[in-house]
Amino acid sequence: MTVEFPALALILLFPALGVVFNLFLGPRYGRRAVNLVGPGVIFVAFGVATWAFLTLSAMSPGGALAAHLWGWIEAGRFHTEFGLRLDALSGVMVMIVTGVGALIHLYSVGYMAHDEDFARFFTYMNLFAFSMLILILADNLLMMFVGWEGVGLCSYLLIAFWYTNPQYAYNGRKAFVVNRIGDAGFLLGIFTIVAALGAHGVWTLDFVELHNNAALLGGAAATGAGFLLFIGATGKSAQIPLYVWLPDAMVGPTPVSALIHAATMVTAGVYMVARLGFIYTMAPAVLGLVATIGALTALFAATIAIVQPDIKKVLAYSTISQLGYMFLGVGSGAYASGIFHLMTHAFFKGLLFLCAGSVIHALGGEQDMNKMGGLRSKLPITFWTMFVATLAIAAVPPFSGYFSKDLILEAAYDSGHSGLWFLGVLTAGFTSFYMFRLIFMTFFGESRVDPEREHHLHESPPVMTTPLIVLAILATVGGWVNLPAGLLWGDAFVRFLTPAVGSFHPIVEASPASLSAGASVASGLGIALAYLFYLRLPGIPALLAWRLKSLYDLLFNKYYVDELYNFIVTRPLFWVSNNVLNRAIDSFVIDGAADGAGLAVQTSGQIARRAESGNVQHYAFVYLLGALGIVAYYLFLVTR
Amino acid sequence: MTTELIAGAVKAILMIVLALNLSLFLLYFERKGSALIQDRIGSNRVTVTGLGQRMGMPNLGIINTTIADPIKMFTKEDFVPAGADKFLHTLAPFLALFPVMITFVVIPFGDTISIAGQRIDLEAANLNAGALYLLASIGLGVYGVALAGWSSNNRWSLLGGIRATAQMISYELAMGLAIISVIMTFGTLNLQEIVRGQGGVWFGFLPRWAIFTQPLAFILLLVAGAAESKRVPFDLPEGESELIQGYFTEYSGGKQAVFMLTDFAEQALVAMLLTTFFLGGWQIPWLMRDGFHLPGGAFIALPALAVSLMGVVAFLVKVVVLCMFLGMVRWTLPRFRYDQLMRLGWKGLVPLGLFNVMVTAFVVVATGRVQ
Amino acid sequence: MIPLTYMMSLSAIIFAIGVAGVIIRRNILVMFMSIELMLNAVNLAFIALGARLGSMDGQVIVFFVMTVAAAEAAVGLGIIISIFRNRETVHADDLTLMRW
Amino acid sequence: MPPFLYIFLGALAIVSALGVIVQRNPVHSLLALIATLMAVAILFIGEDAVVVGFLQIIVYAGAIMVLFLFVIWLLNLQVETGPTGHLALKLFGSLAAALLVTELFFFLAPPHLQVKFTRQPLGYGSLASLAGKLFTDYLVAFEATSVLLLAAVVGSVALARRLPAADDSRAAEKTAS
Repeated sequence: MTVEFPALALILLFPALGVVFNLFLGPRYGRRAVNLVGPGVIFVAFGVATWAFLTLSAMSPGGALAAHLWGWIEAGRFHTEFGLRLDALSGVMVMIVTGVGALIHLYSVGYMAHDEDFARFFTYMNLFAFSMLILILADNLLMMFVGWEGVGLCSYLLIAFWYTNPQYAYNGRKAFVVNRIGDAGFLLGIFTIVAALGAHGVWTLDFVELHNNAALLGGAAATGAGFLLFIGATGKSAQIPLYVWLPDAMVGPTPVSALIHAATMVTAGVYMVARLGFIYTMAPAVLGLVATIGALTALFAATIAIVQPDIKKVLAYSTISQLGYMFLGVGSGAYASGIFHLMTHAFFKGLLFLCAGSVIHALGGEQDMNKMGGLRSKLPITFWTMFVATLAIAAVPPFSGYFSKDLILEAAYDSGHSGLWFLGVLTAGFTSFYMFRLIFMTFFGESRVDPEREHHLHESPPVMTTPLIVLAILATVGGWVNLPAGLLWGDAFVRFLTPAVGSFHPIVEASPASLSAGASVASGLGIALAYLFYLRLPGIPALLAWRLKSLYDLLFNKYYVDELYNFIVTRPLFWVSNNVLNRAIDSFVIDGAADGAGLAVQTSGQIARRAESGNVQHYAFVYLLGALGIVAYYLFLVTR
Repeated sequence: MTTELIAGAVKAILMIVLALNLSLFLLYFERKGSALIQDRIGSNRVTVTGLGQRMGMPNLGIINTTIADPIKMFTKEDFVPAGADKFLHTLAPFLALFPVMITFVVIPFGDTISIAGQRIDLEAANLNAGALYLLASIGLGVYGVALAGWSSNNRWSLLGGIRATAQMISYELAMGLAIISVIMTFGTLNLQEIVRGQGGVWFGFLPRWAIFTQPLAFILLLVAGAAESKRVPFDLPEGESELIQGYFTEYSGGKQAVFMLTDFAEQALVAMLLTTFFLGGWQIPWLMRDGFHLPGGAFIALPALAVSLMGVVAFLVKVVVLCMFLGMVRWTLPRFRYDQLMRLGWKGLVPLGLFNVMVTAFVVVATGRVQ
Repeated sequence: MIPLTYMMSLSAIIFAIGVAGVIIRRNILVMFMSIELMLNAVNLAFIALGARLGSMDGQVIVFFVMTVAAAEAAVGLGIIISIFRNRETVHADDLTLMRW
Repeated sequence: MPPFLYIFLGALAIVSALGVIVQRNPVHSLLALIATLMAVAILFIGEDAVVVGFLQIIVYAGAIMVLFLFVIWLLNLQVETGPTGHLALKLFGSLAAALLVTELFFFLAPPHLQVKFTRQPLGYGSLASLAGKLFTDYLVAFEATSVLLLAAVVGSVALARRLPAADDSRAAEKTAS
């Protein structure tokens, strides 16, 4: 049942108004107006989204809200509308994006308080929110792609926000280029779907109609389309092999990392796979690939995170790792579980980034954990909220991460991927280890802070700590919406989502308790090891690094993936560009063609310009000859 | 057909003779009237062997102005200056006179009369688009003076010609607007019907003359007409103190006489236009086809032919009075400066005329007199 | 009524004379006058056809042509005056600034 | 319209039109043009276009041509002397115009020119019928024309305005103060 709900457009309208205001009037009206409007529009959008979500909740399961705004593309029999659709899946996403987004916008007011380019910052942030909401609310694949590209653009703009630093600008470009590779896959996937369905006379990209006609697609086309779309997802959601941009994206302002590179944009891939679950269900091979890639990425990124000294890099690899979990979940066919983890991850990872931002802010820009330590008493709110987030990500019950991660691991095992389940458990151990390593290195032990910076240490202003506290509460209780079956309200979240994404069909029956115990043991081991290494026996890490130097270097240098890509892709590309494209094709063929065309035009112009005597009467005479010709034509050829 | 042609020719000749005689009268009035106003004696020399004095009449100079002057002029040398465009120099006076003379044919000078069973309209040509014809022929009057000034190969002449042209073009606009107001009031272009429309009375005593409904248009036409006929205070094109004689400085003899005739004919024409459009033409207050219906209720019966002839006489009286009024204006007011003239025309009369047309249109629509 | 062919032929002749004037006269003012001749020839054709078709549309179009001609004359003569002011000539073959 | 009138007016129009293009003196050309306009205007009236005919005299002959006359005076145009310009152009131009009129004659002869004659409605050519058309079917065009005229007024004033030289105006200001 779909109900027309035009107010959905308001969710998009307010961020768009924010963009217009901040872009054109922001610099004129100054910081106070921008600080009011920038976050304000997102809060209003959150209000509208809440209204829409409550309306949706009141409907029977499987209901949806829709706003058909206007027709967009009409090409032959193919047509696409500019329409919005809010079902359970996009409802949850909209709530996350506007809710967490609003908190992070609020936090940004404090974080960017000393930056001159505040208007530009909020322009980009609002534009991001607008694009992300288009991506989520789109009722067809093409519009989703618009949002998909929009968030990519905003990501680029915000990574390279401090563009005067060449390295930052380079990193922004890298993110953009890597994303473009994924986007090409996405676009090819759309083409595949259009072509495959068009062959059966169905010309649509509308999600509902796609769902209804999915059976026409056939296994091969579904596999192809699913695979190509998943390439897009690996780009946007930083999975192997296109994850390399995300760690570098950390050069952007920390609220950006929290909003775009942790909570929302990078989860777009997961959302897309869940949204097109009906296609992936028809292509088990691709689904298996998704799960495998997810599990591998999770473990891979977690191992790198262990040795990183930069607090934001650790969180970046952690994000990659957690995204891997989500893909493991949706790849196992448990879309709702993946989305559940997406939600809890948005809470605790957004919080972690904001806390890290608070620490960095307090330390005046310092990001190296080797120069932190003992900050617990100086930054009490930051410490406690970050501790809560760490407990959540380390899957300590009853914090939110426990429920969602458990659900994913259970789904992985139940869908027959016991190997992947093991990888997941292993990752859980690594996760607790590196997160507690981060906590211990930052907040416990001796202070290694520069004496100079020690003086300026201060807790962040309320405008920054308020979002921290709210998110800490969410990170704690956010998981309770989906308790193990049979406990209180049970798996309410999964039941809510099931009509939108389909239910999970386990292949292997396993006892949830034993699986959960396995993961918990791994987490506990991780925490214990971290405690041992970084509080009890601080010498051990250095000793290990020395004894296992090659392994340490491998991890420290992120498995040399950047170098590998550089060697395999970038350098040959440069060589071909320079030697073949530049010297041979551009200089010779294209320049030759352009010069030749120019020369031809010039020469013929030299000849033809003799006709331009400048005397009007000559022109009039020629005109008269033309008129004579026309009259003669009619006289002799037409009327005859 | 034949009788119509004959009647038309007779009427046309009648009208032209009337115009020429009026011109002669005006010439006389110009001389003696101005002398009266300026406390002079005026022309008084020529007598035919003292005829008048012998008959005991004071010498009014009427022979001077009506006979001796024309004879003198037409017998003088017709001089064409060196370097002048001879063809145009000769053509110009007639180009000036012609449009004025042909305009007279649409002026109705009397009601329809019946002679020998034939109904004859006392108007040389009863055109349905009479008012348009009027405007067209008046518009053509520019060329005579313009070409006279240009073809004389004389700076004063050229200046006079330019002044005359600009002045006539400017005031033609105000004139047209005034006439359009009247046309809108009566809803016809036919001058005879406009005059008929002014028959009858309002409130039992006030004649339905257009001067009472369109007073502003009357003033506009009076001023614009005076300017159009290049009369004082609008005589800049021939201002003696500045331009010798303006555009006809280089004219002599018969051609100059033609220009002077044109001047007086124009004056007569303006008077006729004012009479026709605003003063009821040949209408006499309270006189109907069967006789006088006086306001008090008294009735004096008259034969139809007498009524018609009285109409003709009334028309003539009105015209003559207006002519004399214009002549008096000539000898009482000083001359405008050129910029004042232009300002009056473009910033005074034209906006007023437009305003008048607008108000008239509004009233006409409001009273529901639109088909 | 005069046969239509005669009226149209008269119109064609006047039009052709106008065309010839534009081409052979070097004085732009006279060229302008020739253009007016052409406009009038076309007007005559409109009037003649309208009278035979019993349609007022021809006359209405002539009305518009005259209005546009008035506007054209005002602007065109303004242009000629400013050309003369700058170049001291009104001869089309002297005004060849747009030459190659 | 009686045939003799058509012949007379047609001959007058053609002769004076030729006069426009052969007279060496621009003022004579202009007079010839006025004569053509008058002849054509009377042809209009003969073709039952009374109002338009008179308008042609009032507007064209009475106003626009005066404008031409003014410009001729303003530019102080003299009689053109001697054969000038491109003689070849003149020759071929005349030939082409003659060819054009020949072609048009073929077109306007009966086999090509076929018109379905219709009776003229009552009041054809009167001011009322013209105004009726103008203010109903052609209202938009009518309003647009008024805007065009306004634009032409502004445009011609702007064109003909003599811009005071910067130095002169400054000097004038000085003397004024």
